[in-house]
Amino acid sequence: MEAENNKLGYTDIHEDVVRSIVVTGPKYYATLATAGGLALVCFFFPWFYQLYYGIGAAGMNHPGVWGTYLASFIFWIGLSHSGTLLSCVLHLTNSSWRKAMYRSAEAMTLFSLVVAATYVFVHVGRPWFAHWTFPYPNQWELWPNFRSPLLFDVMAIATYLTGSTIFIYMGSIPDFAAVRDRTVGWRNTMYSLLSLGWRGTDTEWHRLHWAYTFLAVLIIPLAVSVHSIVSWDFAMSIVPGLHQTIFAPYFVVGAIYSGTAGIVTVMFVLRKYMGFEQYITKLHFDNLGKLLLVLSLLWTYINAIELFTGWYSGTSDEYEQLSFKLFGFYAPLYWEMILFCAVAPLLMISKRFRTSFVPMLILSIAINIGMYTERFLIVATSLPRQYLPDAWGFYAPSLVELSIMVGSFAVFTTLFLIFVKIFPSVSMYEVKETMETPKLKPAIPQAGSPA
Amino acid sequence: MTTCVVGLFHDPQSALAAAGELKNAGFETPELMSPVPIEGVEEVLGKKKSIIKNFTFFGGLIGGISGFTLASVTAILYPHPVGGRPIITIPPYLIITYELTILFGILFTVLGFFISSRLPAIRNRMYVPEAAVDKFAVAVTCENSEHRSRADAIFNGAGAEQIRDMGEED
Amino acid sequence: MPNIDRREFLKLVGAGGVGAGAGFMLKESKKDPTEYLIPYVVAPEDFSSGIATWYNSVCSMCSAGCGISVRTREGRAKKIEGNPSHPVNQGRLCGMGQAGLQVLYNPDRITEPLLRTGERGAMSFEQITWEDGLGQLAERLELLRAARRGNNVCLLSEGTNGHLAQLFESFMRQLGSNRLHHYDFDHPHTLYAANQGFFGQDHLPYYDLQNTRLLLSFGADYLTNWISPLHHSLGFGASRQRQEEERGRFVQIEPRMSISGAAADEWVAASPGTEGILALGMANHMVSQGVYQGADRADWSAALSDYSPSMVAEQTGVSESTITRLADDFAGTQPSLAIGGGAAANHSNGVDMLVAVNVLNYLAGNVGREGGLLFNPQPAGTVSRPHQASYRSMLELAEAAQQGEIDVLIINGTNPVFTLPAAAEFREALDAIPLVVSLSSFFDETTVLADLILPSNSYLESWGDNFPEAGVGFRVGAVSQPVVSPLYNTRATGDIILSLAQRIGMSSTIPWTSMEECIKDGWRRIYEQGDPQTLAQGFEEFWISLLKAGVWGETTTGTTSFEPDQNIIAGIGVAAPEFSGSEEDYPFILHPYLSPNFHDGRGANLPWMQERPDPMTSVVYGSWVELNPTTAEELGLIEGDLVDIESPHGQVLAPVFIYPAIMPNVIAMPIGQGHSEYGRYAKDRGANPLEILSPQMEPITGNLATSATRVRLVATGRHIDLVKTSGTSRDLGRNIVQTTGDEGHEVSDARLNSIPITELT
Amino acid sequence: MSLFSRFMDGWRKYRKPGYYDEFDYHWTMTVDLDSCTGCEACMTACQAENNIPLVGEEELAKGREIQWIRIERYWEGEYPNAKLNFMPMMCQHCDAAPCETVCPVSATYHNQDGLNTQIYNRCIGTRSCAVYCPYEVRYFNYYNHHWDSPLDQQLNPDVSVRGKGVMEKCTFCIQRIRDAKDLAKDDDRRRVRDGEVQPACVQSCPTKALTFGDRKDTESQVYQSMNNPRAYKVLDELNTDSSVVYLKKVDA
Repeated sequence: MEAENNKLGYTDIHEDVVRSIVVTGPKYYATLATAGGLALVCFFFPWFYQLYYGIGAAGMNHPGVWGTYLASFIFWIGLSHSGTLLSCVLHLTNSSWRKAMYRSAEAMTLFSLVVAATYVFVHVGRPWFAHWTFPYPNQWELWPNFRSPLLFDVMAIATYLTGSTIFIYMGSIPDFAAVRDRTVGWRNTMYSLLSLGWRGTDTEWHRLHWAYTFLAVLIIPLAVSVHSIVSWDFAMSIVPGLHQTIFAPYFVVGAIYSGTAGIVTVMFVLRKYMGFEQYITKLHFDNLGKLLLVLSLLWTYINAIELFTGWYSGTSDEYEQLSFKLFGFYAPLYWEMILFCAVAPLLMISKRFRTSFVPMLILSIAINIGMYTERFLIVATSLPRQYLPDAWGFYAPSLVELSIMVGSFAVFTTLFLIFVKIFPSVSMYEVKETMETPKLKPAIPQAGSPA
Repeated sequence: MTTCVVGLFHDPQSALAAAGELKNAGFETPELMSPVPIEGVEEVLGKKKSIIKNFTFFGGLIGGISGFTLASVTAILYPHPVGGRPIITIPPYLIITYELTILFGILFTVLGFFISSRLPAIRNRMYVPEAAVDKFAVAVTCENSEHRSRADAIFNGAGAEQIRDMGEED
Repeated sequence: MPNIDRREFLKLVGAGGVGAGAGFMLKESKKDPTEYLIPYVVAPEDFSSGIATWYNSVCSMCSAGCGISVRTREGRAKKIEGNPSHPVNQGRLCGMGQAGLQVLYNPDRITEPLLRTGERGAMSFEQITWEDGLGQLAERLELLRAARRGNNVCLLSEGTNGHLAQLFESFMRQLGSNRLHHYDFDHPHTLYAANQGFFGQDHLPYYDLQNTRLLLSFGADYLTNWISPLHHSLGFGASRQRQEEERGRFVQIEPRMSISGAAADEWVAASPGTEGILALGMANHMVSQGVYQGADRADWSAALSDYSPSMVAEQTGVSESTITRLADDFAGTQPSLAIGGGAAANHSNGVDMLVAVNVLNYLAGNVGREGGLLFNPQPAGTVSRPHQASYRSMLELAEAAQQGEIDVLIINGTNPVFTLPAAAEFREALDAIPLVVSLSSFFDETTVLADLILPSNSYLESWGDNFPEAGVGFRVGAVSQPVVSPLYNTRATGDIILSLAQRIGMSSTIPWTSMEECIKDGWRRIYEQGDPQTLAQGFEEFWISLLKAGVWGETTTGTTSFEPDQNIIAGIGVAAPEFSGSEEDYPFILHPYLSPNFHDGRGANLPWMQERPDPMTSVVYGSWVELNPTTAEELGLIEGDLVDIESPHGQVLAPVFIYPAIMPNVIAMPIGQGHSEYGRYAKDRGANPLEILSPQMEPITGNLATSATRVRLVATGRHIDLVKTSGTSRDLGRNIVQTTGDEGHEVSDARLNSIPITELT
Repeated sequence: MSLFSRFMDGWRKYRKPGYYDEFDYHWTMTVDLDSCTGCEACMTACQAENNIPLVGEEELAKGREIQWIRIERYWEGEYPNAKLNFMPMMCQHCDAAPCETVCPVSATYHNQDGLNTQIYNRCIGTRSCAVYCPYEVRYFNYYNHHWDSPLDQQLNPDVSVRGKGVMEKCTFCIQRIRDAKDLAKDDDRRRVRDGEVQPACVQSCPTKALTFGDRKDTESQVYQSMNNPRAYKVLDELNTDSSVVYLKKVDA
């Protein structure tokens, strides 16, 4: 990477980044409009419809009271992992290759969290009362039930959202400052406010470094806890197929897995369309590839454990649920998941694969499709197959659900598009750090210097 | 009359050198402004200590205490027997404690950062735009013209590309 | 200012945290324990409820005549429950009885008198006043009566007894008509005939399920629709929960497992129509084994000689060992009881079959003893049993109509167009009648063909009384009183007849101006026959207490002695059942059964009944045809496949349901769905098997042999998803419904008093 | 110091499992599977008493039935030895209810009568209680249900009508229990007599297969019948400590 970057000077980066913010072509607006429109049509309109008619608009029914909404919720939470988590880990182990990509990775975290949080409102039957889950003094003298795994969720996600927002913001204060001087009008005002009057003095740099480090230290355990807690929504029930101690690590690994895959996708897009070829390089894909490979192996292992738990239990409850998952109506989805998340990633053993962009893009998307399927199967194959066979049912998502699922991606894209125009989507100062500092030059005697 | 002089350098090393000389020459500790953190500032201008870690620690502490208090005390004041569990159930409440520990930790860290690095800046302060892009600036205050000329000399000696007079300092 | 002193900071934090905690605890510990007991959330059900008014009345959803007490609030009926003091149902009530509320509040009720304006069946009616409607009808009747053609008036009513029936009688007599028919699809003509023929009783005996120790039911679904289901259910429960001695045993003999079959301890599948032969086979065994020691033993063995178990076994498809075992049990377990009915009684040999059942009871000595079969006394009052129209008499009616012998047909409540097979051509008969008047309050298949509709009240809005035909071993009568004032501009059937009578000028013989008077008058007569202490209290008190209790009874039991004479014994014998359609073309025997939810179809307009899963199949909203798994496999059919059920007399379309407990050569269909009219909940839903029945009759009674039709199945290749509430109706070795070998001998593993919650955490 | 001891007392008290020293009443139902004929009179009674909505054919096809009490059917064996066992299934009012702990807003809790009560106007519809309930007796309102007029005139004024997005389930006819208590109070009785209060299903059962009463009253009918050697609890292995006891079917 040095090899590629040392042609460039500080100014070039500066120019590139500022350009990426200020200069917006029609292509951008076109994309933004499509994404925004799609979000409106596929996400918000169906949601409003559902708000009006009730959850019945979705496909949930008596035994299968949870559906794709929850699956998507977990998916987006999962996607949000690794963004910030990864960047924290890499920051602490100060591996310099992180620096070009972490900003957008964190942005991904942030926005997938936002989408996930929205899904909570989409999921519940009476979202207009969802604020009751927050602990605040009220006239009913009622407090939330702090024993409920769902409340853990609320707490964890609120914390995680705050944490990652602050983290990404802190990281980009110097860049705001840098961009501030190059912009005019409303942008200038905005950046002046965002940069809090940052000057880049040695003291500021020093404080920023420490604060940033502490945040990183705090956020890593947080991120791990968040997905463990999400998994407990399931694991704390006694539903066959959900009641498993392996779930917490299973979900965390799965989350980081899908998150990393997500980063690869985003990297590719940024590289291709935001013109950051020089900063996001083969090296990143190579390293991310290695990471993905390890995660996929982990994931496969835990998945196998899950199967064995059901199989060895020997109880009809677990066994029926398992056989429905493996050979029932949704079996194709299950095997598709295995193919995408356990088999296909093995390709990344070869460096040639890891360092070739398009295949990595395809694989990363495939992995996330697989991971979504996993979440869907967890809900759709366990709830309708519980203890009393007479009460068994079948769950299939409705059109509204599907379109909201599609729409959520549009929402995410929209948010991300707005982001790249506001945040410097590559961390300038850290990329500058990675380059060798300018060479010494003979001093030029000043004319008209006071005698 | 005290003025503030800024020397702009092309590279961190010379800027650092200039800063060191100024310090040795008896000027009050000069301020560096740079697009990137400069290695070895502390060797030249002396160690920096920050109190952020205290904020983080005590923030976490407060968070933990208030987390458990929130859960247990609200449960006690408005008892809601569920599932045959006790009113104060330790394991679940520990999770709340855990989350709030981290939340408060984060918030206090940010607070600490702002306080210790004097941000956000309220007053308008001396600033060199180039320093945000690719120049390394050294700022020093001079009581009088004598000081001033010495500062210029040091800057030129260190190879400043430009010496800028920021005028009266408040 | 920015540099906070660390000590300062630490103090702050400490104080903050600990202080908060301690403070709460302190406040907490000062509280009074009672403050904890109820959380500050109160479940909404907890608001204190108002005072309800209860009225005792009589259920008329089926002919059993259970006592009901209706809970009303602010003049609206809210819930129907059983009348605890009524001996028939003793405070219990079946689902259909409780759904009576939806007859009252049904959105599809006819709210005004209507006069037909367009074509018949075109549903074009104009609203008229009662004056107008009654006037027109009275005028017609007047003319006919004057012209001595009163016999051209026919009154076709649902099964009623009590004083309404009496009123009908005298009204028709005054008109000079003998065409008064009570028509109920499920009226047990054969049972009456059999008891008449064997016991010489024109009333049904009382079947003492409660005290019997072995019940042998030949096709009678006594728990859902045979005579008095509620009373039988009570008996069943009592016998099952008997503490002191051994619990009662129940054996069900029928080709398709009914609810009673599921509840029974043993289900024996005898091929359709041969139940009587099976009974005689058992009788033969009992006689030959010398169980029966009567003087006329020789006659018996002579009469039963053709029914040796081995022969019977090959006719019925029930193994010889089973036959002898059942016979021995039946003779050995005393008291035991054999009953017959349902599909078994609706064959061409229905009466003989039921006689055979009576023979069993007689031989085992169950006649006239507790736990067996007891004879009822004459029903109370002067109420004679009204003439019940069999299929044959309905045919005659239709014939007469075709001959133009009927000018006015008044239909009350019953729905022959739906319940008669298409082969009876009753619809066509109606076309031949100049004036068809319907007193129904719903647009059922018959009413839509009426020219004049005079909507009657629901039974919850009208006066009436009922003397349960099945009886409970002693005389019982019950008065039904209006529990709410009529919702709409409708009138009670009795009042309509009364006002007609007045207009025609029968006030001399029919003096009453309202049904209430009529009933009260009738009960005065019953009161006057009453025993001294009843008389002592005076009629008004008697009447008031009657209305309060809702039921009246006196413990005079019927005769107990019975001896059959020679020629009856000699005449005993059951012919093989006759089926219409050849076995080659029509391989399956159609077994239509009364749906527990809709009875004979009258319940199909009640949403509660439509939404209540069928007890055996859990299917809701719609009908189905039940196939044995092997049959379905042979035909390559799976659940939900639509098939045409073709008989020689038509075809209906229904989805397949795989039913584990039905004979391979039998297919069963529930009666009750398949309405072409009858309100939004019933219209165009499911199929009606009655349409395709062959007009086969039982020779003696002229009862329609509903189970004697052969059909074939033609797969249409189409498939629908049956709407049912059950997922998988097999417990996959999960031991959910646990069974125990014999009561009392197995100590349960369930922790009875359950762990005290203090042990959980 | 006294503060500390107070604190410790409070602590001990609130660390005690179950919180209640003991219930005022401990309402219990027993179901005699040997007497149950599956006639479903209980279902209609429940519908009438508790304003359970009519969901319509389409919704039923989607599996959105609402039946506070339902009859489960389990076939045994094949023709000709097929048997069908019925099992009434309603909320088991578990003393260690999984559904209670999971509700984030405490919309369901255990009241002092040992009842598992659902507070409709607190429910936000996460539906997690329905997931956690192993008996699957919690039903969700997917729509605002309506009654074709004038069917709505039948609605029981003592029971609230549930709107969309709310979970509902069997309450053991808590309104009847409340009435019985009020009556007892009016008669200056300390307690409700045995048999004085009966849920709609128990009241209507034609074979008297259901009995209901206070488990704490050792004279009560329900106490006798739950001490029947045939007694067992469905899914007892899940240790939900339910308040509905089933009596085994006799296979004679």
